[in-house]
Amino acid sequence: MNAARVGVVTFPGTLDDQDAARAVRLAGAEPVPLWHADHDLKGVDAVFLPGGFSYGDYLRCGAISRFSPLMDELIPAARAGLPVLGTCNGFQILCEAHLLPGALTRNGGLHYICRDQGIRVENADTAWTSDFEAGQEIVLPVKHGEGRYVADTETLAALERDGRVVFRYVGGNPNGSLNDIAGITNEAGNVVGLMPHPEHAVEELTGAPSVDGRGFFTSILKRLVNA
Amino acid sequence: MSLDSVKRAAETPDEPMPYAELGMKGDEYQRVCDILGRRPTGSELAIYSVMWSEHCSYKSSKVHLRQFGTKAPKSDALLVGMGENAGVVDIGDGWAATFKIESHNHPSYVEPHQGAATGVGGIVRDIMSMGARPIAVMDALRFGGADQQDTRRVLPGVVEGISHYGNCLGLPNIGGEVVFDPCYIGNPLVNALCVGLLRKDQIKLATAPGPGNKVVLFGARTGADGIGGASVLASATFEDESQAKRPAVQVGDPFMEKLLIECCLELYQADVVVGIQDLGAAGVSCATTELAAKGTGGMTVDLNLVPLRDPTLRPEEILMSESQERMMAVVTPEDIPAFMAICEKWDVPATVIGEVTDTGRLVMTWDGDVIVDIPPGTAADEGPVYERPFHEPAGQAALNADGPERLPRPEDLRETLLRLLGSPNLGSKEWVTSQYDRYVRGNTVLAQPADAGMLRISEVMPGAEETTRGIALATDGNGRYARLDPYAGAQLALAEAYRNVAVTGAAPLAVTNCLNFGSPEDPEVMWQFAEAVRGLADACKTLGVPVTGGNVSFYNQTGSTAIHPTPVVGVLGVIEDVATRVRSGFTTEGLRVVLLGDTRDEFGGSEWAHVAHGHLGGLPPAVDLEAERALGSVLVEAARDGLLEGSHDLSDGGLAIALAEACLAQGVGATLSLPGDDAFVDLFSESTSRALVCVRPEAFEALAELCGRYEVPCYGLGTTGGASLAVEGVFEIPVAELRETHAAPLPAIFG
Amino acid sequence: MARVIVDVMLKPEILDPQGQAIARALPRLGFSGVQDVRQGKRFEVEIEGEADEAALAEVRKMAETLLANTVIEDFTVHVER
Amino acid sequence: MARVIVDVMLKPEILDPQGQAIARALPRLGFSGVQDVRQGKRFEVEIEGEADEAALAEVRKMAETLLANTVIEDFTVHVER
Ligand SMILES: Nc1ncnc2c1ncn2[C@@H]1O[C@H](COP(=O)(O)OP(=O)(O)O)[C@@H](O)[C@H]1O
Ligand SMILES: [Mg+2]
Repeated sequence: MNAARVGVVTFPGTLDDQDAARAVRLAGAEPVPLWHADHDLKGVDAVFLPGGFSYGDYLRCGAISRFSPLMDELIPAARAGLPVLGTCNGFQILCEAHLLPGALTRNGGLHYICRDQGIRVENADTAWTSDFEAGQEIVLPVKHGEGRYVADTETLAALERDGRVVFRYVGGNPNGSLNDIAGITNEAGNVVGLMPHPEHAVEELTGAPSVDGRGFFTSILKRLVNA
Repeated sequence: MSLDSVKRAAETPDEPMPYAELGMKGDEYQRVCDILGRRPTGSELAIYSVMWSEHCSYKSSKVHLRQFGTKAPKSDALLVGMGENAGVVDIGDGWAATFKIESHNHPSYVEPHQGAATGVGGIVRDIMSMGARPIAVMDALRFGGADQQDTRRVLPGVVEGISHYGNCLGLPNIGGEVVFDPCYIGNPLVNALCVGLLRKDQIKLATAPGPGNKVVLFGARTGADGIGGASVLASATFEDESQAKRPAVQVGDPFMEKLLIECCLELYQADVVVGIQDLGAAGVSCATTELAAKGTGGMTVDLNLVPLRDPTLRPEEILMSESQERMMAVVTPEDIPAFMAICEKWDVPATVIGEVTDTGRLVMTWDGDVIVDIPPGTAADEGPVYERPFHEPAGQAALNADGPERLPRPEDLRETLLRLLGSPNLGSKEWVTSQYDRYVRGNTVLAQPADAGMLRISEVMPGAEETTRGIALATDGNGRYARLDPYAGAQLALAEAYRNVAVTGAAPLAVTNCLNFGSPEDPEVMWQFAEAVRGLADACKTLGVPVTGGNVSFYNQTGSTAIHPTPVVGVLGVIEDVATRVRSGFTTEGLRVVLLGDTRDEFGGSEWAHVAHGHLGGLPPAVDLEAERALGSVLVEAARDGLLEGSHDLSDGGLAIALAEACLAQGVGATLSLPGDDAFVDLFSESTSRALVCVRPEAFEALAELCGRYEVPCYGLGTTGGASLAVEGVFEIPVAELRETHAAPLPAIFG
Repeated sequence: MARVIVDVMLKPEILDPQGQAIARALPRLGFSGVQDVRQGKRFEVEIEGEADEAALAEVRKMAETLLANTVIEDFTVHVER
Repeated sequence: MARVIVDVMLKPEILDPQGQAIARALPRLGFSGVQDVRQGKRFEVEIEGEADEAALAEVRKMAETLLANTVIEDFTVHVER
């Protein structure tokens, strides 16, 4: 059987693409580089939108990236069920592209923050979280200046009601996110966005003091293999 | 509008030129006239004045810095030494590392955010220009007193600038320093370090060989950044039309720099670059003269072709502009299309502005007129060299005589420890470091608060050999020690950085340095400088680590009051198998805690004297480089043999602070007893050549044996475990209390 | 050539931590009498030709799609006075 | 109560990377005819009482000390129309 192929997108200013590709590889899948300026998803089975400062994030994080040729392909594919994971800047892009509701705004503390963060997995039924248990607490790094999740009251209520809050900060909210939200999913559960960085927590030697990020990649692999 | 062409200069030999306003001395100006056989044009004067400035020509420091070469230890690792954009060392398995530290002090005082940000940007371009991929940054920072008003303006801005620029580039920040002392109040020190990796067969140099090759300027467009001096020129010499005040502040665009990094690496990969130079201080002047001087010797440049952000710029302003995020490459005509295609892919503007020649002249035109026609080497390499007078400062002997012996020593050592641990210099730097991304690129093995940053080497360059190796880096400096004795102070800075690298298990290999001093025109400052350089060069020789490059920052003074002389030293080390790295502090329960090295009664310049008494006098702790080297060997071998479970160096605040930090690393306490008979000296003396390690009980014998072999004294202090730091008969402090105390000072001041 | 201004502000119901930080700092700096501060963005867009209705409509579209995130922000467009 | 607006823009000669990133992106998004974009800040300051000369002078002082970084930025103050 061929290895599952997971696309890793590079925009101008993307920073965590090599980490994302490494995490995909360590999990046993094949990372496929995707370039923002191509109208081409290269037939991948899933897509990882990594973190960074695409276009410098000068305007709003993710605002410019979401108009790239690649996103023209990715948006309909995601709507049709392609599994997509956006972390940090990738999450911001998914929100800007309206694949996920709400928006990410300046951290409440007004500073960029890099730290190891406790997170509770609230929903273990998405394409990217099935290898976790609901209620499981994990540790992943966060590193961002604009990660405060906001949405209007109705949207928030709907997210909570439908179990679409996938991750919540525990042991302190790093950015003032509403309802301590760290990550959410779309209605179908194939598109997941979160601020923390699973790709920085897959090896003992480097990165965060945990390998809890591996669960994201084993989850998607199982799903692709069983599909 | 009249243009000061070479022709016009020849016709108007007596026209007065504003050389003094540009910081040039009369005899320097006369030398330019002698070189050219006529008066310089405005544009030529622009070039010579920046190239012969202290900053670019090292005219006051050169005669001293030579010692780094003449006293350099023999080292097979050195691939590129001083004089290039950055030194390059062989780190094994076909890999090379390039690293350098540089100051951006004054700009960071004027506009903290942009000053610090562009400091990072500048040093990163230096590393890129060697053909390397930048892989990490560090920042050594010094501010006025933590409670002084202006520190509240400068520190948050500086940290934000470094955070924004470095994070946006995707370079992990793996270490640095934050030091407070009132002597830096009007002169904060912002020293930024960058390290890069490359295949050792792919080093690039700043050279423009091959007549007919094209000169390409690429990156950001040129604006009026940092050309205060040039506007003097433009308005004083010529009928001015729009000589509005030009800004001194350079603004950085990290996004453009990130594109430049990726673009350069693809250019190197495609092998379409003959020579390359970053544009830093002195911009186009520096890049063209240096490239031409190191190449075939000649170059033509059409300045009209330089892409401008501000279309009103005059040629002499273009020559002096310090606009950021620009590079200059020399490319063969055949490779130009491929070069341009890569730039286009990365959205990086690129323009051919000239050509390499073999005429021995750098010739520039503007609107068809020749406005520069000079031998480039005279600007780049043959600047003035001063043997500035120096003598020991008047108060030096009195300062050294006023030792810490007269200070009353404390009864309550618990309180003393907490007071030191909660002081701004020894408290947690997390307020700063949590604003820096330490994870990006996924190769960070150690970062703050470890003693040194460490990176594994992997996947950065196609075609490179796989390796288990890693590199470690630390920077250190102690202005108080250097004030008491600049010769020893520089050596102590080196010794501490060396030790910080060694405690992680990496073998120290090479040195970079940033020498921050007051005015070289003050003979007392010049003495401090000369002593520091002599000390550092001597110590590098003894420790066997060559200086590969660095930077000198003079004029860090307000009125006639200079900062403490502050040599900041960066050491790079290599660990053969990065998996054997030693983590910081007490990593788990049930380990034997061992103190390596001897403790003497040494408090001159110490944190205790500073915090408890506001006292600075006497002599700094004795330097013992042989002991330092032996300690380093023990640490590196012990790590390699898997003996060490944790380690930490002893420095500011002595054993007491090292123990507290070791407990805080993983929240593991310890129960210990002291080796000596004076608990105060044991705990707070700052004797050098000491480190703390912890080992599994069964490994203790092997460690002791190893120490015996290198004649490193070794004392078992006790065992890790429990929730407090208990020192028998002295105090017991809960780790939680240590943590609270340690975490408090910076948030209390900066929010 | 004309200059069109786009002002973008967070919707009133969205918390503005930057504005709040400023509002909190003002009394410390000796400024009293300020009840609230909100911080937004101002864009100066230089367009070729005249700022006629068609041009303004174009800038409005730019604001809606790019300059503002209408999930959380409101915007106004006007020609510089 | 009155609302006073403080517009803060980078000085014209200072590089504006934010505006440049937008200006470079616009053509790709199908917007043509834009020559330049500059991005600045807009503050809405709600003050007690009327926006008389004294109040405006106070806001101007605020802008100078806190809202704008006059080393690199210019500002203007006006009452909301
Ligand atoms: N400005 C800074 N940037 C990044 N890391 C820093 C900075 N200041 C301090 N650190 C890190 O915090 C830790 C503690 O610093 P310090 O006490 O100065 O270390 P040491 O005494 O071992 O030299 C180190 O890991 C150091 O690299
Ligand atoms: Mg240390």
